[in-house]
Amino acid sequence: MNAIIISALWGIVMMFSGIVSGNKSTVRITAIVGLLLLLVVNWLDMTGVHLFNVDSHKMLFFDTFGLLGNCIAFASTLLYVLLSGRDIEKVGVNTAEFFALIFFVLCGVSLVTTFNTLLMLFIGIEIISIPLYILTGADKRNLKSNEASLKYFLMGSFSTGVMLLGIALLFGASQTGTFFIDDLGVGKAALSPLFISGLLLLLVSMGFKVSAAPFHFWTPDVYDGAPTVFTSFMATIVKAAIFIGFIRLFDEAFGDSQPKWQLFVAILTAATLFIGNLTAVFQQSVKRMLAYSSIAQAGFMLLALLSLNGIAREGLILYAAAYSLATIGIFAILIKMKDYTFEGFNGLAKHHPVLAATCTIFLLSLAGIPLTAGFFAKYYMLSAVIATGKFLWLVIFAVLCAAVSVYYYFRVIQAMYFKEGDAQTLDQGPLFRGLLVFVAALILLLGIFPDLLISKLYTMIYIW
Amino acid sequence: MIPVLLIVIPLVSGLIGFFLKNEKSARGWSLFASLVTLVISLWGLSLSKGSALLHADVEWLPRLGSRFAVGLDGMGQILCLLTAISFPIIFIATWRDEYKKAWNFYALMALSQAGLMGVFLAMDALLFYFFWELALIPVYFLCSIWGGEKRIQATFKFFIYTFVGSLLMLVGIIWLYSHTADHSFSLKSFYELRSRVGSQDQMWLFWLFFIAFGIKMPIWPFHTWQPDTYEQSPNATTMVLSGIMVKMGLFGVIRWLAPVLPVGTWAWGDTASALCIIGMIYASLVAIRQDDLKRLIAYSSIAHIGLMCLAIFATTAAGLQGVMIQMFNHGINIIGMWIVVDLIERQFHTRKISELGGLAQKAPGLAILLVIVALANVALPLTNAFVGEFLLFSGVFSSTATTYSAVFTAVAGLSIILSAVYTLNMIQRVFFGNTNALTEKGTDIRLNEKWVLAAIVVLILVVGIYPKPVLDLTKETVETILTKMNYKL
Amino acid sequence: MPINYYIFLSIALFCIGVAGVLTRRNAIIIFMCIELMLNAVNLLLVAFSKMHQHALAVTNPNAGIDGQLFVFFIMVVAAAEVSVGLAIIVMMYRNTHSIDVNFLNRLKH
Amino acid sequence: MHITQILFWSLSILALLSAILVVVSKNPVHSVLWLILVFFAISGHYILLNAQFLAIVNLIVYAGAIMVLFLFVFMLMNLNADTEPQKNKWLKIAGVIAGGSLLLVMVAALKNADMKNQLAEMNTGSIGLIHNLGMVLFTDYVIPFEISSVLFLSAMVGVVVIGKKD
Amino acid sequence: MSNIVHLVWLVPVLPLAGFLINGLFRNQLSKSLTGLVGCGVLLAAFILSLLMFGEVRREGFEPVVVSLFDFISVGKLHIPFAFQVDQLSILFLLIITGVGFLIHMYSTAYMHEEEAPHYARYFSYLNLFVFSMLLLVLGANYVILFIGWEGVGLCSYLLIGYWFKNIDYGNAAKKAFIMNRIGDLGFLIAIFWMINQFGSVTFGEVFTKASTVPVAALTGITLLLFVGATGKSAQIPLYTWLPDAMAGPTPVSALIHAATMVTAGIYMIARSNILYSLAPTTQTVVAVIGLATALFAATIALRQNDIKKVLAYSTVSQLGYMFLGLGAGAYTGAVFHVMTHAFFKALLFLCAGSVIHAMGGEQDIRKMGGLRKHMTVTHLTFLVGCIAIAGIPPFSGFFSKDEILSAAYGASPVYYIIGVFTALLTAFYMFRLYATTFLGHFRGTHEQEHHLHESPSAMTIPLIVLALLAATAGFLGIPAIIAPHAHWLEHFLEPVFAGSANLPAVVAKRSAAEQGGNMEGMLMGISIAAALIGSLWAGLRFSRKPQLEEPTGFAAVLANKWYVDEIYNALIVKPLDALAKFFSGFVERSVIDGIVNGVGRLVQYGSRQIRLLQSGLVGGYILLMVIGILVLFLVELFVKK
Repeated sequence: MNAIIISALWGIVMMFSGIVSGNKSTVRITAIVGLLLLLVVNWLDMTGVHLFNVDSHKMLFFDTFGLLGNCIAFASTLLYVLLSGRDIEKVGVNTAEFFALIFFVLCGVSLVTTFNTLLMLFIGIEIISIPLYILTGADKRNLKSNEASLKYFLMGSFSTGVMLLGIALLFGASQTGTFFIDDLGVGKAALSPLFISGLLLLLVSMGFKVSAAPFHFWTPDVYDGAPTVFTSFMATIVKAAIFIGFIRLFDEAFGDSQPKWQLFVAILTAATLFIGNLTAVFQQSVKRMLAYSSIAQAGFMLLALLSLNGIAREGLILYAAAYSLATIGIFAILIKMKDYTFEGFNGLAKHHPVLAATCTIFLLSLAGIPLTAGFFAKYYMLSAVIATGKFLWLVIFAVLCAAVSVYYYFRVIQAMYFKEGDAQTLDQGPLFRGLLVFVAALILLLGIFPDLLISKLYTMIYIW
Repeated sequence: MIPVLLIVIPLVSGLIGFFLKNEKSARGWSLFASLVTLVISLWGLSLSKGSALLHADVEWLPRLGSRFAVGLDGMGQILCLLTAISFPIIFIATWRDEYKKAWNFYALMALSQAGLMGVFLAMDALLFYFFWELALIPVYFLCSIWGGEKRIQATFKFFIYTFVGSLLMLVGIIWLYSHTADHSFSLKSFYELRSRVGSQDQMWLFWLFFIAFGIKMPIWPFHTWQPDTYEQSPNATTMVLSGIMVKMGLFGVIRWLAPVLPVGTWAWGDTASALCIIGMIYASLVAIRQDDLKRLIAYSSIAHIGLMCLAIFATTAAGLQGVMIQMFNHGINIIGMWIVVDLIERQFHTRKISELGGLAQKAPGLAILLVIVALANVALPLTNAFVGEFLLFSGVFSSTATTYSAVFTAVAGLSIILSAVYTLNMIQRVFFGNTNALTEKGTDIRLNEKWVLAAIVVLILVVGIYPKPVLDLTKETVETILTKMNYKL
Repeated sequence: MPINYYIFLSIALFCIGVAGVLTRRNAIIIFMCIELMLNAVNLLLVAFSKMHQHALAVTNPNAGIDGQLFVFFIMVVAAAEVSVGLAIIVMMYRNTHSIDVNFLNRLKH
Repeated sequence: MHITQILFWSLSILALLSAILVVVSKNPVHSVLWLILVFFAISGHYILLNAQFLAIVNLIVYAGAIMVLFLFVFMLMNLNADTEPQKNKWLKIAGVIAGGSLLLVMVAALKNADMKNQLAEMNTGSIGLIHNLGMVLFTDYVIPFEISSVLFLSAMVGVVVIGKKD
Repeated sequence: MSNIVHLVWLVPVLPLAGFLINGLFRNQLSKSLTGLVGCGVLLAAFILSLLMFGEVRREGFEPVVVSLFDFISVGKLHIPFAFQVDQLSILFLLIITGVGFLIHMYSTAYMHEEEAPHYARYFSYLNLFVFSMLLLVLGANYVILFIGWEGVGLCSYLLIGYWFKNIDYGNAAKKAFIMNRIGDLGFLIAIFWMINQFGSVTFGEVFTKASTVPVAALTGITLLLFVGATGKSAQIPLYTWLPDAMAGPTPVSALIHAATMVTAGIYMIARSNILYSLAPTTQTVVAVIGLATALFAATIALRQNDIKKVLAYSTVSQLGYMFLGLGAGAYTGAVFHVMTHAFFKALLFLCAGSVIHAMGGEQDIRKMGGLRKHMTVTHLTFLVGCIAIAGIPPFSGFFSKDEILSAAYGASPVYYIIGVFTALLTAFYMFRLYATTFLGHFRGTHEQEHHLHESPSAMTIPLIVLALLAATAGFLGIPAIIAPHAHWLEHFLEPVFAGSANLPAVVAKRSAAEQGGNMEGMLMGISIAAALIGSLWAGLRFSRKPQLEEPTGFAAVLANKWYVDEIYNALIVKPLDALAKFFSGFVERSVIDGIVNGVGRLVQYGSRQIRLLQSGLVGGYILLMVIGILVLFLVELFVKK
């Protein structure tokens, strides 16, 4: 609860901070303060200190899984603002509003991670989506930005419709006429065709939000068209959060009827991995390549959904962390590049060794090479599926796709280290580089001692 | 204690090396570090088998049931010794090679050494996989940055190829892990699996591992990355690749495949052996046609590795013993060959056999040393390789794992003849005959190179004449592995 | 009324909406079709709420009321969406003087 | 045939027909009007189902506010029939087919739902009354109610960001 | 005095030392010093062997095994690095060191034109060769024997290719090495088989267990061993390398390709006589192959005009004789012939060497003739050699050859008839050679004639010594028919061959031979007659009009060695090369690598196609989404879970 309220309030604070002081950096500082505050209060929540005791009538349920998801979301947002805050200012004049929207999104995020009824899920997702439509179109003069936001909006609202139909059908199926996720599938309800249809429609709409094939088509265009800073935000924090919601929903509501839907998830996963990795191979622009790679990564995260077990839950948190860290880092570097194509990276190592080195670590992490967090993330996903004893074909397929992913990630490394050229970058301060190094170090640390994060989870998640 | 040192010293020295920003000091530093490593591994040799110093086991990932467990058994000893010896030799032999940003080069070399050591020392599957990859990454950069003109494609192919293999292996490892009694990656619990995993599962699991190792060795038909990579990568790296890295595959089969999945190994033994033999003959024949020295040696190496792999599947004491000693010998010999190639290339800037000739007149010293190394390559008696191949072949012949042992021996034996053919061709066309315009101004090798080669020759002869110590080193390992391999469901 | 009628009715409306989304190129019309889909859902929800009430009236007088409240929230959200959506469309119209969804087609492949 | 049934059928047919017309009518303004008609039909259904509050809100919010907004936009852009370029007809057909088959599939999926006996109770029951709805809304549903303010807030901010000239 | 035998390890070590000294300090040592070292070590070795011989010849001497260290020991298999001294090995020891010493001495003069480093290289190789040869004969088990076996192969490679600037010589060397390798493979497999059968490769154990293993296994092992022998001792089908090996310096041909190395095969089979006697099939094969080789090589030798080539083929033919002897069970005879052959063939080669030396490198006998006037010693010694090889009593060749022939008759009259015919041919071509070279009048250029001279004493002394041996060595083995119990050699070697001699089958055969004892005189007469006819006919004919015209018809076939090399080329070398070309050119590039790269290309192609789904049109996207939903529902409806 703390996080939800504080984020909402701080959103308003941000709105006014713009009016109070024209100075953009103060706005940014305020945002950073707000994020720190969010982290603290969220942590307090985890430790059982509730600043506001509001009776949510079981509409929200605060378990460690969700709160940890919040933690990761807030922490990565903090990193994101620290790394790319200045670039947000560059997008348009309404910096304060952008930050405000970001905070509203965070509010939605904390709803999605802790919802207990479909209503809250719906509202949360809408609170996330609507600001994102705006942020996508934030670069008003840029036609690409317009196009992206239009596409995003139309398809987003379409998927909302689908989701609502699903919810309605589930409501119809439920015995007691309720939206509480833990009463949905009980009793005869689970047998009704309404139930399974509703489930499928929810799967589709949630799949749309996490860009699972064949509902991923918005992703490349939107990520490509949106201002890069906001792409970074969408691709990491939002996606990770919605995934947590996704897992939560299917675990609580449909956990018992897993055999009914496992096959569908398997199909979606395979399709996502296939399309994401394969399409990324041919891209010429790194930004668009990253969009497709985010689809591919989503495919891996879907493996956690496929096999809803302890390993999967831990793994998802780790994956979210690893993926967010690496992607935020790469986008932070990408923003600094003058040319987003692969050629734009040629010879980066010569001129900006630090950027190149850290970028390499991020890419290795995304590719899942050992010694980086990405390896353990992927490792967990694989072992989660293997633990179920089924879908071995999917595991093999997944690793083959991972091998394909190496192809396009390493194209960047090759460009930076082995190709001749002079990569043009915008100026970046020592602080920026320091932060990059910090993030890289974090990734390596998680890659060598994932227990730092996991063993805590372990204890927590199994209480839940 | 010692295993940790063997990993940490190269690792740290490498990391430091990145910041030395000066060619000379970097070179000296890495040579010094590698010598220290050598001393450590010799110290390890001097200790008795039971010594506590030979093992280390630290908490690493308790949640995953994976520990930082490293240890030196017989096989580890011999392979670590090989690694430890090779690097100083390589550094000295290529002392005069020029690299841009040399400090990075030497640092990466040291890192790859750390990775290799780790692979040979790991007593924990996950750790093993870690080092398996860790050894790959530096080599990838070494080849792609300092390699030949087609380096990027060639090395990338190599990387993807091996990466696919290792990912399959990862799947296998995880599967096995999820079936261990105590959910642990430790070698011990993996060895207990052979009774818990049904023969059906062992059948397909075998390939998950064997493909990974087969690509690394490489076994026909997974070999095509190798000649290109050797050809393109800088000589020092080629030495590491062919001298030590290919042993990772064999090592993997001996430690992580055959004893863990004995039934699968048994069932697929003939198929795998057939691949090995095809590879031997095939590679030898291809080698005959090669004009580039590096490619020739690459293919000859494929043939030799095939023989070793064949002997593993024979599951005989002699065969395994032969593999152990031959892994060492092959490493030494082929590094010797590469050194010669390196010298030739540095002098004449070509590796084309057709462009060389008559070197024996200009560089008698080089010629003599090469001839000895080459003779070791064709396993002439009183060279180290003879002992190895003798054991390998006798192991294969007396194998009870297959019904075709005699056929295998006979067909594989043809490679002995073929190896003589291409090796002598090479010697003759490079060193004998008359000099041409290019080799006219050739000179004999310098002292340091002469001493390095001499050291290699001495190793070759000593092991060839008195192999007993080396054989005794691995006796126990062989017996334990053998008992595990002979397990039946 | 048997609930099936409502189910089929609203699904029919929903699918008409979908068909509209697929067949038109005018952004606003598409958007309207989406609204149509939402209304279909609303109708369904109300019908279900009544169904639940009918079924559970004895135990709980307020049974099924959640359905109607959900409809209320859907309307809320729809209103918000409309405002944003129209804003976006207007913005696009400003830049391109067209509301043809296929007019802007820079992002592809 | 009972009066409510007659109403039900007529309203349903009205809703469907006008919905189809929304889709097919060339002139956007016309389709807006047809859509309003759909809303009226649906409100009628609400009344049949004794959900007066929703019926009213539906009319006010949708038919009243939202549709007017749409109309405004149309006026703003003064678009008329032939401004919309024709989509190539294959895509049109594909769309229709897709929609139709979606209908088919869902009907197929739901037809054998054993709900023959399940009835949607007509023009009785009190839950649809504003009093009960209000009670529940401001007790159990207070959280979502408050939260949706955030939604509006963000929408507002967004519209400002997008809409205002700079 | 028994300790002297335990010093046996010194015998090989001495030449090894010589090799190291000459090899490492080849740039420092002066020629004379090099020669001194080279010969010195051999002389020392020879004296040592003599001392040991004195020890060994005493009655009731038991074979001594001197084990130096554990070479390979794995599991149950133990292969010590051990030497065995018994009558057989001591005999070979004497031949090798003795003849070896003479040839070293000869070489000091013959190779005098070489400059110092190469001179030293030559001697170091020669010493290395002697070392490996000694390993071969001293080894107490098959592995050590094999080490020597391959060692001598290497040395012959090095020495044939001694003049490495000449590519043809290099090729000859390569050919020699590879052909030997083929044989060696057989040998190796035989060893593995032995390890499998006997669990050991030590002579003692193997021979004692021999009678316990099935005959089939023995046959296999012995045949494989024999394959090894055909390679090393130049028998059909692996003989073609030997004539080419004449590329090497003449003393080398004398030492390696006449006196010692090529007889390794005979030594090995004689050493494992028990195995062979237990495998009659193999014995037949050995006999037939030997006989065939003898005849075949003899026919080729008839029309060769290169003085060394003639000798080379005669060597092949004589080796054939020895195998015939082994096949017929006359191990003593074979060894006897090895010894005598070592003397007279070495003599002949050295003479040829001195002729070539005098002719300034000319080897074609058609350009010689009438040399007897110019080089007396060479001429006389060569004549002795010819008589000896032709088998005319009382020279050594007669005795050894006769022993083999009579044994052959014991085995089967056919052997005998062909053998005698071959003997006739031998006499014929040897005297053709002698006559064309030394009789008649000189046919070379003028300055050659002016340059003609007798060789220095360093070369003539060995000739004379060898001539004496060739003339007299025969009396070591006087047949029983002439003087009973005078066959010293048989008596001496008895303990070695006792094992096989007492096998029931062999005993029976011998008794049968005793029945036909009276035949022996007649047989001897026939062979003498054959030898005389052949030699006189050839001598008289070619002394008057030597054969200068190019051969035609069948003669051409002979002159071209039955085109065997060409046939091998067409049947083995070419196809293999084609196969290699096919592999490296097509399979490697197109098939295997093609598949690997193909996968990569497939991915890229797929990527290029799939990205077209991303049409950029919202309608299309939503359409695809709807289709996705449809698919899910269809799966739900129709896929039974």
